[in-house]
Amino acid sequence: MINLTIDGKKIEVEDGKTILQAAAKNDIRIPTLCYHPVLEPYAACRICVVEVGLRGKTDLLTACNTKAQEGMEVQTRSKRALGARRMNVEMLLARAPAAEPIQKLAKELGIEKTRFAVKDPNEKCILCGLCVRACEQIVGASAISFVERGTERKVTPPFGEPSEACIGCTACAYFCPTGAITYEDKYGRKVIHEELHLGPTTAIRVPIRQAVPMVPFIDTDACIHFKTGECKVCAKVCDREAVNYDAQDEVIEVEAGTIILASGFKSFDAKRIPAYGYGRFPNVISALDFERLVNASGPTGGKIKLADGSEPTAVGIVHCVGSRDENYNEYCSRVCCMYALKFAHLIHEKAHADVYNFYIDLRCFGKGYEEFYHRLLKEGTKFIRGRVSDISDMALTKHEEGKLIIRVEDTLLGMVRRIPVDMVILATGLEPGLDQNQLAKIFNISCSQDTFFLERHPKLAPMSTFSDGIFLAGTCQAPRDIPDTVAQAGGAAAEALALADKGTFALEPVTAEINKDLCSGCQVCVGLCPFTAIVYEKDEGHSEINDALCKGCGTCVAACPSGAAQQKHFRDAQIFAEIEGIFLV
Amino acid sequence: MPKLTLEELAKIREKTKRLTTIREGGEYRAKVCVHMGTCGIAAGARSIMNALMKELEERALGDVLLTNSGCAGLCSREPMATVEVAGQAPVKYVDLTEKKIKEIFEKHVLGGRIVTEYALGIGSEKTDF
Amino acid sequence: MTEAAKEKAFRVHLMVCAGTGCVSNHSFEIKEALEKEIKKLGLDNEVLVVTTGCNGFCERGPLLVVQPGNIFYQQLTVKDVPHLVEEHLLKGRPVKKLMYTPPKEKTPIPVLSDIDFFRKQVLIALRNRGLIDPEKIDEYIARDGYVAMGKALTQMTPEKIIAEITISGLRGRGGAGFPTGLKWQMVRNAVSANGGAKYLICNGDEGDPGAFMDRSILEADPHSVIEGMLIGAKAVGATQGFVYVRNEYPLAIKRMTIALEQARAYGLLGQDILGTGFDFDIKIVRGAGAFVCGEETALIASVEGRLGEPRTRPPYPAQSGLWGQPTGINNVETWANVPSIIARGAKWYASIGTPTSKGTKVFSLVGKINNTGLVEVPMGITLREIIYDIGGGIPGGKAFKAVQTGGPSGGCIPKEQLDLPIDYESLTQAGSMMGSGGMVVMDEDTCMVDVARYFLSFTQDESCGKCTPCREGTKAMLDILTRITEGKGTEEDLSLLQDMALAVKDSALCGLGKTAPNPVLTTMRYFLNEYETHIRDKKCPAHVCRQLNVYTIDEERCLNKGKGCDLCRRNCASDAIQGAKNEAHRIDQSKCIKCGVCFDVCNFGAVKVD
Amino acid sequence: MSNAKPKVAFYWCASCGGCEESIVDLAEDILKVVAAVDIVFWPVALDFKKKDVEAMPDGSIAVSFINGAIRLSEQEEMVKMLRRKSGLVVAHGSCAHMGGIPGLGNFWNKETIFRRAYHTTPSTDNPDKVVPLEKTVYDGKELTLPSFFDTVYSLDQVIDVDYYLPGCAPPRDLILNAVTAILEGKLPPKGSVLSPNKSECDTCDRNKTKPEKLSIKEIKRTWEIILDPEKCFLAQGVICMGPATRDGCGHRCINGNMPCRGCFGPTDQVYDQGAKFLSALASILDTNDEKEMDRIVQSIVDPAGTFYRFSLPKSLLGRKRMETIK
Amino acid sequence: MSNATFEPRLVGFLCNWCSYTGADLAGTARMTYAPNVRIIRVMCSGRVDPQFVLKAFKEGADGVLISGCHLGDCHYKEGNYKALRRYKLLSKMLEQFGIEKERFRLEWVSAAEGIKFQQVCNEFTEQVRKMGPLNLSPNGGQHE
Repeated sequence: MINLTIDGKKIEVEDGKTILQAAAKNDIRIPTLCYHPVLEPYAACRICVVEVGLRGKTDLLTACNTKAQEGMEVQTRSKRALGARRMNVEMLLARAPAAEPIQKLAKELGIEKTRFAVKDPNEKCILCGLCVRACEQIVGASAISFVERGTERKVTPPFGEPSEACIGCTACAYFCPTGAITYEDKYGRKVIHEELHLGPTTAIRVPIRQAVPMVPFIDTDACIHFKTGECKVCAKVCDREAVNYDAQDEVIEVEAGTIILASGFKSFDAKRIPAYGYGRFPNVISALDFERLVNASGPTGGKIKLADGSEPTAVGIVHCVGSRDENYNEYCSRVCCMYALKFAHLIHEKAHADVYNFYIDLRCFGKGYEEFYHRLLKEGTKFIRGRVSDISDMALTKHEEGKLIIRVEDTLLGMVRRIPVDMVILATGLEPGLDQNQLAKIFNISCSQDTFFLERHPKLAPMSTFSDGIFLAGTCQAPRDIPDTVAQAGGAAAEALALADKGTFALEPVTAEINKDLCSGCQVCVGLCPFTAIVYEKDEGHSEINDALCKGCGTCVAACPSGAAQQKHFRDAQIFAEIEGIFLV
Repeated sequence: MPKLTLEELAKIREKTKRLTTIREGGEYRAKVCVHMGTCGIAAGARSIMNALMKELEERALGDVLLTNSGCAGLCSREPMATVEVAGQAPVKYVDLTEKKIKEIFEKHVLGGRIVTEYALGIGSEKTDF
Repeated sequence: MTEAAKEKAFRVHLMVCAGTGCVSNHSFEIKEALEKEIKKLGLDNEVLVVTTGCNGFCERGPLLVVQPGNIFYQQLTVKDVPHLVEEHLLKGRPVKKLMYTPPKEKTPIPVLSDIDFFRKQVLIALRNRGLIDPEKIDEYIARDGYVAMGKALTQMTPEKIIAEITISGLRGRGGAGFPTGLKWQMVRNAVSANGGAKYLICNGDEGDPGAFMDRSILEADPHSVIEGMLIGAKAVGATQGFVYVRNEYPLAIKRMTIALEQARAYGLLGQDILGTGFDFDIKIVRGAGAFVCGEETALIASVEGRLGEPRTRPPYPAQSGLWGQPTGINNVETWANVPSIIARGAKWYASIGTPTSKGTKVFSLVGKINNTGLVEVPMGITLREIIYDIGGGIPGGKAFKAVQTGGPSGGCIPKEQLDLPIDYESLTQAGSMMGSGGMVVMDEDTCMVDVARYFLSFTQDESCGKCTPCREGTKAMLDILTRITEGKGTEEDLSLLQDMALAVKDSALCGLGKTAPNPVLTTMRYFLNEYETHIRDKKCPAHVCRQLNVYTIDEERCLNKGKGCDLCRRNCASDAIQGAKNEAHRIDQSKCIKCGVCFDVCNFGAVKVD
Repeated sequence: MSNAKPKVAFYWCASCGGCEESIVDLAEDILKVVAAVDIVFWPVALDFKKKDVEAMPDGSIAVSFINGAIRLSEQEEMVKMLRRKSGLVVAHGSCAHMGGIPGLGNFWNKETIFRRAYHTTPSTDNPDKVVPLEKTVYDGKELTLPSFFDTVYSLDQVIDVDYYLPGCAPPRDLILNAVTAILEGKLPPKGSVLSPNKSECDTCDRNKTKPEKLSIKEIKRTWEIILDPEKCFLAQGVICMGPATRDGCGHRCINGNMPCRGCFGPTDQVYDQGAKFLSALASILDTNDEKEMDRIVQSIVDPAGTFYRFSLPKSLLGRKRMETIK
Repeated sequence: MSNATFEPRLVGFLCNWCSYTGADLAGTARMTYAPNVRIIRVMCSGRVDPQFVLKAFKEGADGVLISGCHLGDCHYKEGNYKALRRYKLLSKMLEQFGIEKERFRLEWVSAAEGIKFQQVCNEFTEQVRKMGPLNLSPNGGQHE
């Protein structure tokens, strides 16, 4: 421990601590600008200068990086220290008059106005270098640096061009105390709807507001530490030392007798239909985007807003986006008509806007659905029958200006119409999940041609698969809405329970067997078995099949050169008889 | 090139020193000045100079200074040369031939004995600088 | 020159100065002309042309010294060569008209050592100047080169070497004057991180305007630096050295590169040097010419490939320098002194100089002085001796006003202090500093405010911009000084300037910033009246600050002497002069832009400035 | 009591005579046989005529050992006669058993065989293009030759066979066992092959040298490599029919460092020796890459001839499709 | 016999998981296809013993089809690879017996490929129809 005095106060600190740390611990405030606790001290702003007496010599030293030493007498507000500090702040005020921290500090030090020439009244950068150091020390990217000398000094990426080294983490802007660093998204504008997809968020967060358990996690794809090995700011600031970078995804093995697959669907990517302008026009949004927009815990607090923040006066809803279209998916996604009607209702209710629905057929099947459609008709939703050809912002008339124009053939009127709206919602269809084929392989089941899982029988066993004990529920099998999904899931659960209740299920009866009296132990079969069910009994000189492991493919039987192996129910003799039988007729 | 040892370094030093010592204005055993005015050259001072150069080279001497000067004023007795052994008065030799200068070099410059039969006199004229 | 010539003896050596000063005065052309002429006259067996490093007397370049005889020729032209060769080399008649004649004297001085400029110097760091061809290691060896290294490597322990350097009293010649022995001891004691290497750096980032000591040494005697570093390496236990040279010194880089190659070829660098098992090698690092990189932490950052900006010390480079390893960093001149100390002993060295500052110091003597050039003088010599005896006084019979030492960060010393003996302490007391050895002499025509402005504009331009006081402060001070020189200064400016200078000096991060206000502070200390005149009377006593000048025409003189020659009117850029031939001219002050052209062109002294 | 001795006949059809030799090879044991039975017909060794046999009452011969395949009408006639006269008929050797080497003639027909044998072989000098005719008038008399079938048959494809003695030729102990069993009346069910119903690997010394997973990357022919005298041939990449061939031969080939060619025929459970071996061989080829498969398959020369060396007439397809023979 | 009226007899060995299901799909989807293929279900194309193929030809088949899961999709991991290897060697051998390659076919048909099954059946039937009957061994089989 080290003993020193700061402003006359006797203080004891651990060896290796700086004067600034010693002072802070004792509630003595020393102003700083270029200092940040998670970064290496830089000692450039010279605001934290204090007068230090040691062994009969006094000197002006920066508190941020001067280590406390035994017997130091530190004065944070001596005339000399204050004089230099004041002068430096005054000079910084001339350099960056628009920087709030400087204005505040100047006020504190009694500086009303700088006596020095102001070059740019809007300048905010105080050249503290926090951004540069954050980029180097925290991010490890070193994508920005100081260039030029003296008063020409500034922070920029190499050659002032967007840098490939920049990983776009915006840590620089985060560290900037004056807001001097700005960054732009790709289009150079702030777009509310763009944020719907991901939104600017932090790498460490609670997944969603309704998450259970309500604990934060580190998004390793976004976390700087996992990109560069640097940063670790969260660990530095967490007093509970709860941050664990070593936590790994765990593979948990669960033994199960039955499995219900409910792996869900993927929403159709509306960008695949370029004519609808999704991704190009900020006010063309997908159904999921709209769901997030109207969600009370969403970015607008549930208000329906356009990209610029204003409310729409006319909204178009395009049905069958990616469904019932031989270019994309031929099937009907079953749910879009009804959710599109729900959207229309919500828009009426929340935004009082005109709503146009563009449909091919309205499929309001089942209980209560048709009634809901009638209710919307009464609410004034406009229904236009016809497939939308394109959405553009090219106005032909005055009242189309600034609008999105939906071009559609109204098949009831028999004419092409142009409908100007403020917002377009694309009722995107349901598609099989991305890893559907891989899952099928894992579970030894099949996919139908459209890649939804194939049920054992469309009518007799709609939730069973060809693998015993594996059942299907929901949209992984076919597009269906919530009531249907719940019903199917109930069925699947019942089937699974029935099987579980029974406790056993019959093994594959078609296993292969080896007649040991006939087997010479040639071992041709041993290597062929994909389930390692065949073992060569060396001492006995023949091979044997483990009935529990055998799945009954019969490959070994076909290969057995002496006919010692046979498959139950598929014996050679049986098949021979079958072949003969075929030709009897 | 092989790596040097201390001894080899000393050898290089000695050899090069011999070749460059004349730059230093340091100590010389002797100074030989061949008078090379137009008259001297016409009378064959060049060959005297060459002979001296050869002597220096053959004997690998570094501490004998060989210079020239303009006309010594005694054009009829050219070629002429002045030999000044360190610490002694200069001696002027006249009517030189290659053979003579070789003898002078050996006896006077190296041996310190003035070759009186070729010598004109001892001492130098005063100059204005 | 052929290989054979290397082995051959010549009766005459022509030492042609090939320092940067003389090279830019075409000394290489002189050399070629000499060789051509010698060949023409058939003297190529007798006469050897040698190119040497800087002779020091740069004012008079291009220079030629004829050996033996030490005959000094100066300000040669190619046209002079045939005559010179025929007269001096063929006929033995030195050519008087090409010799140096001191100002105010009539007779030329033929022998170099008789010239005052050379006579009063004591050469240690520059011991080989003009005597060897820097591109030939053998010539360095002939001058007892690498003897000291041999001694250090074979007969001395590191402790003994450090003790020797400590006793010699050698202090850093880069300016701060830190005791070299102490620094080496720190490096030796420091434990290298992760068992890494220790490093040595030769700081050749000479940035002071008008200073060229380091350049001269690197050009004239690179091996002395290499040998010094080798001795240092043995002392501190370093295995790798770096010579940091600014890229604006191409000749120094070239000579150093050649020297390193030759030393390596002789096994004087590399592995197992002289068979002692000692390893050391040196690399050249070229700097981009940032003044701040002369600051050791900034230099190290630059060597590491980072932005050349300083950091706070401690830790000192001796503890944590290049790549975090203990690093001994010394100036070129310091290194060049080391071999002599080891060869001739600490006591000999300590016998030169003053009690606190031992040995010699090289200064580049520039400004309003007759003998511009590079001089090496013993510590304790007075300014007067340097300026008047060696420098030959002020040209044009003007009065001496001040001398600025220590480069742009140094201070101005007035004539009252001419008898100040030069050492680290006395210069600091006088408000200036030793610095790396710049010495700018100023005469009565110098405006001290302008001088302060000039030096500040330099430091302001060279400030790296890292710390606030240096970056913003130098600019703000420069603004104020500029204001004063334009006649817009106020009384408040003076106190503001004073406050700022102190604040910057007090709170800047590195030496550059801490010393940047020195010119301001010393000129204010010694020449406050000039400031006041600028502010109160709006006058520049030296008429340097043009904006304060008032140009008038003595009409009588104009008409009588010049018969209204009209030259001024024709040259006036702003049509401010009225008059015609045979008429007296007049200046319309409202139109005058104070460019001074009329003053310059008037052949009759009719234009007056006030 | 010579009358009490059972009567035995030997006959040969399309064969090389090796099976006859196998009888002689019984050496001194043949004396026991001769002592125990009356040999009533043996064209190779004893001078009995066809009419002698014809004269015997039906069923009077206890057992007929018939070797060779059926290629000619005469052979058909003779074996049919012996069938009538004999209580038991034993197919002696591979040719009678499965068609044997002559059975490879089923890849051709009479026409192509005659063309080859009488016209195109290099050693043939037949400028008049003469071929054997079934009927020829010479010197006013009609001469006949037996007719030559397009297809070669195994014995049991022509007459009912009671037992099979496999092998080319059947080994001595198998013959002795068979004779003993007949004499002692300890006969297995009719139709049995008188050798163990397991494949050869069962008793092969090399079986234990098989690697854990038997697989072949490269097919080698015997002359292409130096054969390891200890190691399983398949493990060396050499085609050995052993796994698909029944045991009992005593590994005569294998002991001579040559792989099994399959003369003993398949086990009882197998319908088609060649197909079964083909299946086994293809299964253990060590690649899932189609191109590599093609390459290895390409390197198997004459699979049909290799896999059906002794069993073509008795195989499922029996012969090459007639209409494709040119 | 004119080929137009010749109805080839084809035997198809179909794996239980993919091709048989695919065929079933074709059926439940009411796809019409040539009725010439008589189907024998096996658990896996790896179960198809070359003996079966020969037997089928022997019994009078004009063509034989083996069909299984796509490579890599085998319900039993790699039974179809073994089928492929056997197919390649067997079709080479069948040629020695005078049975053309075109009469012996291996196709991968997944459970979802009812349409493909339909196409394969139709194509194969047409192909064999063009080739005419096999007439395996008139006078070449059992001795009359």
